[in-house]
Amino acid sequence: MTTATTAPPAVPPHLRFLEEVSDATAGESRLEMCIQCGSCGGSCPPAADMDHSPRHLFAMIRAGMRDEALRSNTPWICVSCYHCVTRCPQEVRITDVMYTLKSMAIHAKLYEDSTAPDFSGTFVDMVEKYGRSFEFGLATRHYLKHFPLHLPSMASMGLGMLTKKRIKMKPKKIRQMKQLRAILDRAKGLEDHHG
Amino acid sequence: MIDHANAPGPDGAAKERIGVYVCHCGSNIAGTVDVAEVREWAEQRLAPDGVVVARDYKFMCSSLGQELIEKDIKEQGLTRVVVAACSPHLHEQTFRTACQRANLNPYLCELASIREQVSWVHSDKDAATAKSKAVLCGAVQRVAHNEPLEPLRVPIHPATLVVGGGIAGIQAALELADAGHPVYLVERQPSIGGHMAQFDKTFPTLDCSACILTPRMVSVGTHPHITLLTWSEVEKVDGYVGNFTATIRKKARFINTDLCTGCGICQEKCPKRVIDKEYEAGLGYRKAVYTPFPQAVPKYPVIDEPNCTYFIKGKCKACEKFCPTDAIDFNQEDELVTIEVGNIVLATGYDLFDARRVSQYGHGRLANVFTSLEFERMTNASGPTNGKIVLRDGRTTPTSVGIIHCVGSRDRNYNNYCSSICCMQSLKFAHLVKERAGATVYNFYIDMRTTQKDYDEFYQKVLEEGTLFIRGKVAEVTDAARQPGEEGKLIIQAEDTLAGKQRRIPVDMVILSAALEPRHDAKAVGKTFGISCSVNGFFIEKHPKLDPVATMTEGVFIAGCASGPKDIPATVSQGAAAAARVLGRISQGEIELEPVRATIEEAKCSGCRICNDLCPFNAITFIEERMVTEINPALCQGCGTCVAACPAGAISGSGFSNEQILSQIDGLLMLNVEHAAAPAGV
Amino acid sequence: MAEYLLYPGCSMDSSARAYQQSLEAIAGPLGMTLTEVDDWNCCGATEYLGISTTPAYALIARNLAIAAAHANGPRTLLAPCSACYLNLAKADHGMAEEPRLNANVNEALAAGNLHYEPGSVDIRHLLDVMVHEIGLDDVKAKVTRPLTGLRVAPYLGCMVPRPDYHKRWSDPEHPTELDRLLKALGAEVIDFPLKTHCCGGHMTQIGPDTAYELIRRLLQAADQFKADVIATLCPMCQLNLDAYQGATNKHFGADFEIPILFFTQLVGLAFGFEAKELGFGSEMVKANHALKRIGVEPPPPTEEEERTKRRRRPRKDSKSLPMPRLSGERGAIDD
Amino acid sequence: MTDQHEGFDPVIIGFTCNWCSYRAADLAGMARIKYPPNVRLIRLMCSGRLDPTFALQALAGGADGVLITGCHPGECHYLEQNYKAMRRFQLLRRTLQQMGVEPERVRLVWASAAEGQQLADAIAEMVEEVRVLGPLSWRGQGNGGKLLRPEAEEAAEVGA
Repeated sequence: MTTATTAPPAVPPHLRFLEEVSDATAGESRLEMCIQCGSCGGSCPPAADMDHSPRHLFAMIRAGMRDEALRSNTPWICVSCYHCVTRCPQEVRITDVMYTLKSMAIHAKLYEDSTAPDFSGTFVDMVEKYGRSFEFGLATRHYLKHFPLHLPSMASMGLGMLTKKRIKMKPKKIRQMKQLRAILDRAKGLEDHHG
Repeated sequence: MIDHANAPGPDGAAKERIGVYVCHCGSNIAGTVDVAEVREWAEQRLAPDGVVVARDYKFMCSSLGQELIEKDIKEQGLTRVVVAACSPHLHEQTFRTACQRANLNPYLCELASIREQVSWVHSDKDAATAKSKAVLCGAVQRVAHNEPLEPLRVPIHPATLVVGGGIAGIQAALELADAGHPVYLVERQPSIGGHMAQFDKTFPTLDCSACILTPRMVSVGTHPHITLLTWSEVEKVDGYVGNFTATIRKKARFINTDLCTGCGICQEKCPKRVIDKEYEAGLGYRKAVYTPFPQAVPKYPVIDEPNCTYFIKGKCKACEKFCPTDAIDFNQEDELVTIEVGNIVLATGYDLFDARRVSQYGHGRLANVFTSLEFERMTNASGPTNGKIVLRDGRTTPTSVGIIHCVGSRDRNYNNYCSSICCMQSLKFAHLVKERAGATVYNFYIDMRTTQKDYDEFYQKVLEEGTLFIRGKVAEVTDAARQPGEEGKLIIQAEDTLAGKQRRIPVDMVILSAALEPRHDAKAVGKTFGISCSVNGFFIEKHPKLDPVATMTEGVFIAGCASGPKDIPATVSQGAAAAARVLGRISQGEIELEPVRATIEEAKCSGCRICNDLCPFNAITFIEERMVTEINPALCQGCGTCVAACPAGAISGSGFSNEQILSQIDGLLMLNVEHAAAPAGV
Repeated sequence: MAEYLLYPGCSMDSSARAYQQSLEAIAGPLGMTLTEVDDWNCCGATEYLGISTTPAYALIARNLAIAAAHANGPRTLLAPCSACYLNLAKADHGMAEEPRLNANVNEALAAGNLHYEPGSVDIRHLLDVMVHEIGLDDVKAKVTRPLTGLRVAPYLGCMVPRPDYHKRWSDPEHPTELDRLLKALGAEVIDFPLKTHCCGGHMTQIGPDTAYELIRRLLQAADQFKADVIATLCPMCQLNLDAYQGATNKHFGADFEIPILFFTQLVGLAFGFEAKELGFGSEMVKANHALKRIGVEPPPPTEEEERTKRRRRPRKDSKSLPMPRLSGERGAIDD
Repeated sequence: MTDQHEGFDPVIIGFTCNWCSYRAADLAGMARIKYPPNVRLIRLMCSGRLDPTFALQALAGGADGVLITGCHPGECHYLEQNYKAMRRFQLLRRTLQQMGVEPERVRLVWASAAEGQQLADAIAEMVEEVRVLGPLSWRGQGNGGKLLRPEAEEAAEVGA
């Protein structure tokens, strides 16, 4: 075996970001298949509040604009409604790509508004502590921190929810908390870290 | 060691003198396979197997490459030739012809495919080179057992069957008939004309579709060489190129065409109104007895049995009462007609994509969403609205219209391919809306594809007229108003990808440029004619570039949208091209067929009859008196199933004999056997 | 009696108590026996997946593993909550499709002595089971108090019909299952154009202004089509549309007052249960008016209603052009 | 198990029909679809031509697996001959099992002329499976390709 094998064509470093995002996405992202038709941006219910439409964000990823892409609020505004996924003519797994971008942004510490990451973080903390989510504790903690001004208007709603017994004051814990933690700990160890 | 078929005899020389030619195919092969090494290896290692010459050359298929072979045959006395190059489906004929020129029987030449099966599908150079050696060795072992064969010659019947009476079929039929040959034109609908008869204007010249089509339809109807079979379908095709027998079902029309004058009184008197899903694309009505449109060819109507009141309730017969020539015949039955033809042209066209499948566009749910064919009928002066552009209420003129491109095309949820006509068709719609309704027009497109003659000029014209173009695939069409000004409108929501904003555009009417799809029964039709469909469901051409109207099945040609979406100019060209191919055959008078046939050695036949039931072409018969089986070479198609089944080895297949295949297997494995036998560490 | 494993999800015993209560009430008449998955944990909603992949999938897969291990248990895992349903289905599908994910998740599960073979449980949403398995004939047979005169907007939200891994719904955009179920109960079902649009999801928590807009769209469309109530099948949708309706009104200066009910509550009413047995009273936007409509003769339509009715369904005249027909049955588009 | 066969590169002989699967292989080439180089193809006119002896000869001659391909059922160029191939394939597998050879070494795949990708995928999958099975033990027993001739002859008897 002396014949020199041809080396794979070198990818310009700034283009590796696309591969990085694709690779970190569960399953096949098909991000490279995007034809920039905009059916995602057209479908997206909260598009008006996004820094970039999903289509625009994908163009940035392709252009290797790593920092700008990870600073975008777009993935955090995504409501996981899957409208774009079912309509995408190229079957790009847009929702999953958004999940990937969120976790990459958390690792890269580039996303500046902490509201959404905090919410996810608080939610996950709670699940890791109790095994169940606990809406009341979550919402209060979150609103106190990020939307204190909204609290008064929320108070009457909260009270109503409380009197209608739709809010539990105490979290419910699962029995096998130890087992769940062991599973999650090992899963975290298996996670490939990016950024 | 394996048993070398062509091993040297006692005199030290192999029985056959084999020449080996390894093609570089530019860098197509040489980029991945070390051709010099393969050549050298063949020269040395395969010398005991009879290889006396081995060469490599940049393009073996070039005339210089072929001359190389011819020269060696003559000067070196080659008795067998192996060319390691591309697929035999591409150049087998080329090299066989070269051999023939040098007076070597063409069937003594073998191709080893080291391009399609090696260099194009593998990237590791060592592995590709090793595999090339194996493939070459297989061919060398095999060729030693090839026998000289003579091609079979069969006569070509001068008549042609054309299936489908759209513009492709009409064109093909007229070309053939004008050349003086008999044509049978079979059409499933009551009239010929196809989709083109439904249109009002044709892009980019905007000439009237009916004005250019109907004269051709009339020519077909009156041509002395054309037998027109409408309201008919081909049920069965037997035989092979030059000698097909087709069975055609002429569906009962319930009209005696010998008596009918086409006066139209029956249609007038028929009390049953039916939504016309075919010709009017669901936008208009017809009667239960009808001709699809006034200029129909032939002029005779048909009675639509499932919708006819007489057939449903047992009474009515209004048509019969009023027919002045007593041409109505409720007792008519389907008729089977058998015809003999030499060639077949399939011009079966396309179906329009069912736009209801893209439910977010609301067709079928939102009244003022129309498909392209509905809109074509609307703009047609003889259509349900007399050419007026109106909303579904039949009276209101829209003030704003959205036209959506790529509905069901370029979309993996439906069809991957580009339907090729939608951009131009949508531009035509934009123009017509502007011209006739004066409405504001929005065209939503992904990419604008206006590639043919005068097409982009038409785009320029539509731009000039003030149509607003939005680059973005529409996300949804909804009647849920969100902002002021949206109430009572259809709102088209899309990302304007050039402005980088999600937009909601309220309009009165939406037109969906739906995809062109293969006929729903294309697969079954393909099976009837022995041809296959590609992944997207259209018929496969023999070669997409070099042989676009032929198929893998000799004598069966395709034209028009049956092989993929096409505009009218391309469709017409294909109809003419298919006719030209058939005319070539007819003028030759006969055709050479591959002599791949089964033959039986009577002395070896034990009369076990195992093979008797295996042949679907009835080429095998058992001779009771002699208790042996016989094979009719004219009927045999050469599949080889009986060869494989014969326990006595009495049947052999020319071109694919047991000896050839077994030697090829040994050849393919020769390198491995040597490796296995070699001491470890090598 | 058909047996089902139930994955209730965290909301069912708190914010979506009415869903739980009404489901328990109608399970018997529908012949469903429900067994709760033992010691189930939260599915992670839409949050965990955005933090890290493997732990998010492992969290979900623990439930799947436990469900699959239920001794002689039924194979169907029923999820009434949309987000739970999607997450369970997503994990099962992802593990089946992606060997690397499957290996990682199972390695994590092994730390808790669990294992899950993708495909070993059949994950179904409650509506799917009611319409496609129990069937509308059986539902119809149990109706003792038809919801005649009640105009209902069928609202499925996003996560049940999309992404439909197993092609269980008639359409990802305009599925007809909920419409048909509600019609079987005797309700008047509007063709709700936003039936699978988003309720705002977690945006009520992280970007309330964004959420209010999405909520407004839904309320506005229901109002435009004169719906008395919106029927939903997801705790999150119900919570957002119901609990945040006041805040949305305030934000836009609007005055929507549309009760948001779980479809099971409507099924319960049609089956003859009393309102309090079905969790009524816990909704923030009172359903009293809607309740009064049922059981009493519908009042004669007012002139105004007549007029709007005429406007909605214009009479066919000779000039109008035929409409292409839509097939009501799932999957099929035929003529 | 797998470790034991590390570095083992199986050889697979593939039989294709002239009309569908050989064209699928051509298509894979034209589309530059990559698959492992372990397979070597032989063109027959039809899968119905496949004499089980061919497969036995290949295995005895050093192949580790045999891939039989043809048109999809119902799409045979010769109408129905691939059904005969299917029948013979089943007999072949049974025969191999009786001879102590893993029947997984022989595989039947339908590929239309349009299915270049599917054929390439099937080849890749088979190569991996045969790699796991390891080298066919017959080969080591010496006697080259002669070993199985008598049985091969017998197998041919059940051909039809």
